[in-house]
Amino acid sequence: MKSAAFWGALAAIFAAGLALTGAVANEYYYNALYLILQAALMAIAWNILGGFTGYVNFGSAGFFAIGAYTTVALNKALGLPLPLLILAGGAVGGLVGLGLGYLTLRLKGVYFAIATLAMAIVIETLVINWSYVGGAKGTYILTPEKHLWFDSYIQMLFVVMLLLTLAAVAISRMLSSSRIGRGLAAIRDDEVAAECAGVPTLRLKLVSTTVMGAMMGVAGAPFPFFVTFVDPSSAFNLFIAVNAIAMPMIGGTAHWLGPVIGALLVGTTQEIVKVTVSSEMNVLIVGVMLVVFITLAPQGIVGLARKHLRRRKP
Amino acid sequence: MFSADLLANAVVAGILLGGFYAAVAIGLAIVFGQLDIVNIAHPAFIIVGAYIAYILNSRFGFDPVLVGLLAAPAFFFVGALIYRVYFLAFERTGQESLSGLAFFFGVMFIIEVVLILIYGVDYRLVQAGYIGQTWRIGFVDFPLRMLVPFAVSAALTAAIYAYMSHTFMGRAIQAVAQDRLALQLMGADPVRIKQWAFGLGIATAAIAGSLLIIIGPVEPSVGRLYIGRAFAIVVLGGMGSIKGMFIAALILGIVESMVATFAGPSWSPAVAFGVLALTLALRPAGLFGRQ
Amino acid sequence: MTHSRRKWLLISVALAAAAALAAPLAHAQQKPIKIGFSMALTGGLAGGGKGALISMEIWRDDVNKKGGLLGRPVALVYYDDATQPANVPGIYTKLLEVDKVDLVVSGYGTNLIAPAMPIIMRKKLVFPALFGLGANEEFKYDRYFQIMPAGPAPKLDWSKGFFELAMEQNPKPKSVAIVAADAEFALNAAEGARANAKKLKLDIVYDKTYPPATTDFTPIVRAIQATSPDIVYVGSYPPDSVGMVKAASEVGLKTKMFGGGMVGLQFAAIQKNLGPLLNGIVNYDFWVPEPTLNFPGVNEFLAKYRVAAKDKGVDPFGHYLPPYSYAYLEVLGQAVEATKSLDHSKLAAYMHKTTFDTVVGKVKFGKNGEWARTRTLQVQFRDVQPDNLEQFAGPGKRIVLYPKEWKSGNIVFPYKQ
Amino acid sequence: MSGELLRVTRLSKRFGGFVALDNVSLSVRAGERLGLIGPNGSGKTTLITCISGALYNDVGEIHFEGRDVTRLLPHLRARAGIARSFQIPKPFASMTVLDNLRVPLEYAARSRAAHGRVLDEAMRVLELIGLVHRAHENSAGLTQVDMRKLELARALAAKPRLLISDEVMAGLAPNEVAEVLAILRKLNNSGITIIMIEHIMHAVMRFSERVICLDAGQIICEGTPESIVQDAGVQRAYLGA
Repeated sequence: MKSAAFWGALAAIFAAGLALTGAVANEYYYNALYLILQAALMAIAWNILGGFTGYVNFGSAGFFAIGAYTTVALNKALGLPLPLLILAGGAVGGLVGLGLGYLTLRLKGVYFAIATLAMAIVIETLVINWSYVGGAKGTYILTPEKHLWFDSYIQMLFVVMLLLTLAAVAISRMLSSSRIGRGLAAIRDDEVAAECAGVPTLRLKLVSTTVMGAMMGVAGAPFPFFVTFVDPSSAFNLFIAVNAIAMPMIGGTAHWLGPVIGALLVGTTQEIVKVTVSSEMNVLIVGVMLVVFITLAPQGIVGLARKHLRRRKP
Repeated sequence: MFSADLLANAVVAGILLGGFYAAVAIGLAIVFGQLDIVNIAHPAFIIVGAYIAYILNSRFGFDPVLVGLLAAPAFFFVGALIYRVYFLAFERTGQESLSGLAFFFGVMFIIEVVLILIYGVDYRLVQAGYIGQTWRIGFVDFPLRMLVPFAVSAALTAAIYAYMSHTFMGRAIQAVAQDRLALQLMGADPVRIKQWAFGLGIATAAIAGSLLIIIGPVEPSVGRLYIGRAFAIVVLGGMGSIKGMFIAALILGIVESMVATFAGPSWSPAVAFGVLALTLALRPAGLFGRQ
Repeated sequence: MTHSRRKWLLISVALAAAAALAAPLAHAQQKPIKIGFSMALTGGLAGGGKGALISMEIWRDDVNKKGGLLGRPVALVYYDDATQPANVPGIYTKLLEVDKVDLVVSGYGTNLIAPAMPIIMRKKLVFPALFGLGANEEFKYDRYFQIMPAGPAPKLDWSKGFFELAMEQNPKPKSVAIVAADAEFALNAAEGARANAKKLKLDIVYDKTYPPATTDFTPIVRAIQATSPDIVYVGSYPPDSVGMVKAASEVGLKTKMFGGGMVGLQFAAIQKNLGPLLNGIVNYDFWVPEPTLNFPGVNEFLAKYRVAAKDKGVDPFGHYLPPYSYAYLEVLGQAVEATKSLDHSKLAAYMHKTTFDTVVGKVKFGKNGEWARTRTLQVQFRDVQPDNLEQFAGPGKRIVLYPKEWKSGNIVFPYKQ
Repeated sequence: MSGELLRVTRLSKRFGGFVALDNVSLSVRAGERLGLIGPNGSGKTTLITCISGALYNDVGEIHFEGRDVTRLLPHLRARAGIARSFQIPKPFASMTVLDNLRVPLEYAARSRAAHGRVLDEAMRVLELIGLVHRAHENSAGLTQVDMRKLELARALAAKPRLLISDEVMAGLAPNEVAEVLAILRKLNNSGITIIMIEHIMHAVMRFSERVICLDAGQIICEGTPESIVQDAGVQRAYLGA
């Protein structure tokens, strides 16, 4: 995609989102869209480490929860406004991502994946034992009365999330098509060969974990205002981690567009299944889609599309 | 608060618990430790084993351990079948690391949800004569509810250990992991061996499941609680070493039991995983041996 | 954008289908009164949630047989919240904005009630709630009505009976151990127990929490035993309740009173499995088939429930939660009939001042929406036989000790294994 | 340009109980063509892996252009001018052949490459190696022979001063061997020092000015190709006589 077209498309989508808030008052749609966008943001973040760099993170829910609980803590302590809370969530998530990078990037492949799982459990245990943010009991967050010029708070949250997701898309695209992106891909393909080609692997991996952590923290930061009640079991929900892995896998991990497509497809399906069939089916569908896609189309939808395009070309 | 009898009991309880953990982890020690297949769905298979024990126990009054042993061959074939799919889709094309992980993640969720759709989320239990009895030696308690799983697990571990070191297939499985050349010299087909080993790993899940439901109530998603522990044990135990795995399981059990007794149980998962994270960070090479 | 339009179309088709499924009894000509709610039909609380839904459907059918409310049929519109708090806000906005329900009630459990509150409060709706422990403490919403008879100070009242009973015994207990799961309800129960113990000047010799992922409880019970407490108060969820009871028997816990806030001991399947291990345990409950709690209508309801619950994988007898899930709709229905309106302020005013007659007896709400007086029962398991489910259908196995006016027997003290 | 480029002093490396390298010392002149031979498992690959930095030696020092690089991270060694190819090809499998070369050009050779002309430079290297016609193909789909050529090309794209080629000629047809030898000789003429590990004896002997033979982690002899062939130790190591 040409640069101008890309930025134009982002602007158009944002404008459409704004227009939507003017045209439709029904709050339900913003709820559903918010959840889809949140999943997309998580998927994009996961893909920066998982897809571009080749390190599987099972602890996505931990980073998401870091964002959410940063909001809870700072909202309670200082009552900061939402934009600052999002920044703070991103900063804390990024720092933990950096720490994770240092702590575990000596570990390759599956050891890393298991360490992320362990990390999420440790963070969850800490939050459970931290009574200031409600501990295991959870805590309430009352949505503020003010919501700018929007009709409702959820509309504003939707627009905020849209903006954040578009920013993540832009960052992800910039990363993937740049020199850094090629360095990350080299690490994913063969780390030893990458080093010998002069790629500073540790530094790039730290960039990758930090950006991932920051994005996930950002994704989690507005969450308390969305649910109004946060407890560890919802913030550290394994389903968040599953979605963050499944969506890029289904969409295609190698391309920046993959997680976005995956998130839109799976997220929309989920929202529809949730209200029409049942939540169990919802999980089952994600599981089945994930298994079917990675067995039969390991490059995901983007990979299928590329193959199709290539075949049509003479 | 601190006393000799408390300490002795904490250690014994930890050993019994650790013995059970070994049953949970042994399948992974084979599949993950020796074949490098990250079967994150292993605990989900254990839950399936627990449900089979529950069904046959509540319907016909069969002993859960017996059910576990009877179900093991069926699990073996299912495991072999899953390995076929895994091989054709991932290993053959060299995509096992990322896609394979996600594959088993998906399998885990499918198993869980299918169980929920059939049996709901209620906790299921089994009944057996020994559940509820306790042997007391001096001031040390041996609840049979924990002792039976420990004994079965120890026997299972010993059997697998003997199998691995004394049979042709067992040695071939170890060769798959460590020494391709030796494998070629033995004239064995690595895919067939891996399929066999994977089946074996899944077969242990049937037994581990029956032990799980002896110890406590089971519902479809409790398997997740064991993912971290099981992998931690395999990694701590030195990847694929059956002996190391058993010792690591005992250590984890004792740590959890000691923390629960003397410090407060809410810290035991963090301590256990802290130990894992620290080990991984400080001396990965020393623990994983081969690379 | 055509893409999003198509998506919207899909959503609206889905919505229409959902509405059609949810309201099978709606008469074509008459516009039904729609009651909307989220319910835990999957996930951790599904066992209770499904039982609640069965009870609510029984109420709907009962009402519709009598001609509905205000001459209109009643329809239930509900969605599965999967026991995930994050799903709840979306469900209630959808109920109000898309399904345009007339009335709302809560889902089952504190964590699934609280996330609905801000939306409900913004729209100023009457909100009958099902089994939330102190869910209104932060919000202080004056149209919240909790059917669970925890009492005006829910966290304290939860264990008040347990401690009062203990203090009446001879010799008077001096020390208490409190142990609770690291999760919402259990921690609240433990908090209340702590306050009660302090008030009674009991020495708290053990006060710890354990993670929900605990496999073996014997080390915990042994650590408790090492402090030799006179009474042991436990706040736990079903799997840990089972583990705790078994461990107590295996370790040979020596204490005079054991139990308090153990969730799970109210359910028939677990009762059957634990059998005689339960004997002597004193635990909270809300309804048991003792003669003192034989309210008008409750047996008819339970008979219907037993039929409807068959092979649904829910509790076969329907004690504990189901009568209350029937009752919270009864309260709402009676208020609608009495005020002849769906005006929420009128309904709220009526519900505040009225004493309702329901299958769970007389219900009177206090200022904060909780029951004006607590009816958290303390029941003691007695004479339980091994491996027998039917024994729990009738009286004599769970003796009501507290509150006094519902008492059906005397405590056996001290507790012995 | 005839000073010392690389000096390895008393290098040792163990894996557990196995001694892979035992007190190895050697020196390479700038512009030299050095052949490294020895039976399987004699420590050749371990030695060059230590030189390129993916493994750290336990004992000993490595100097490159007079600078101590013993503890230098591998990517910094690549930037300093040490490049290697891998015995078992390790292409960046998700990339095209051309992008494979962009990685070293954009990282290892960054300070030396003219900015903005990365693609031109990559094409020039491909031309030299004879892979231009594959430039836009996916590297995972290459034949074994082309993959070996890609290994060499990627090492070249790092614009090294020292090029270590690890069995790039294995499996090549005789005319292709000659082709690769010609390329290496041309590179050497342009000033690049080359260490060649090879099993194809006649190729090593024809190419190298000097040959070092390793056995069981030790240098057993060193000299001109002619003298090496005569050496009893070498014959014993190779023929087991």
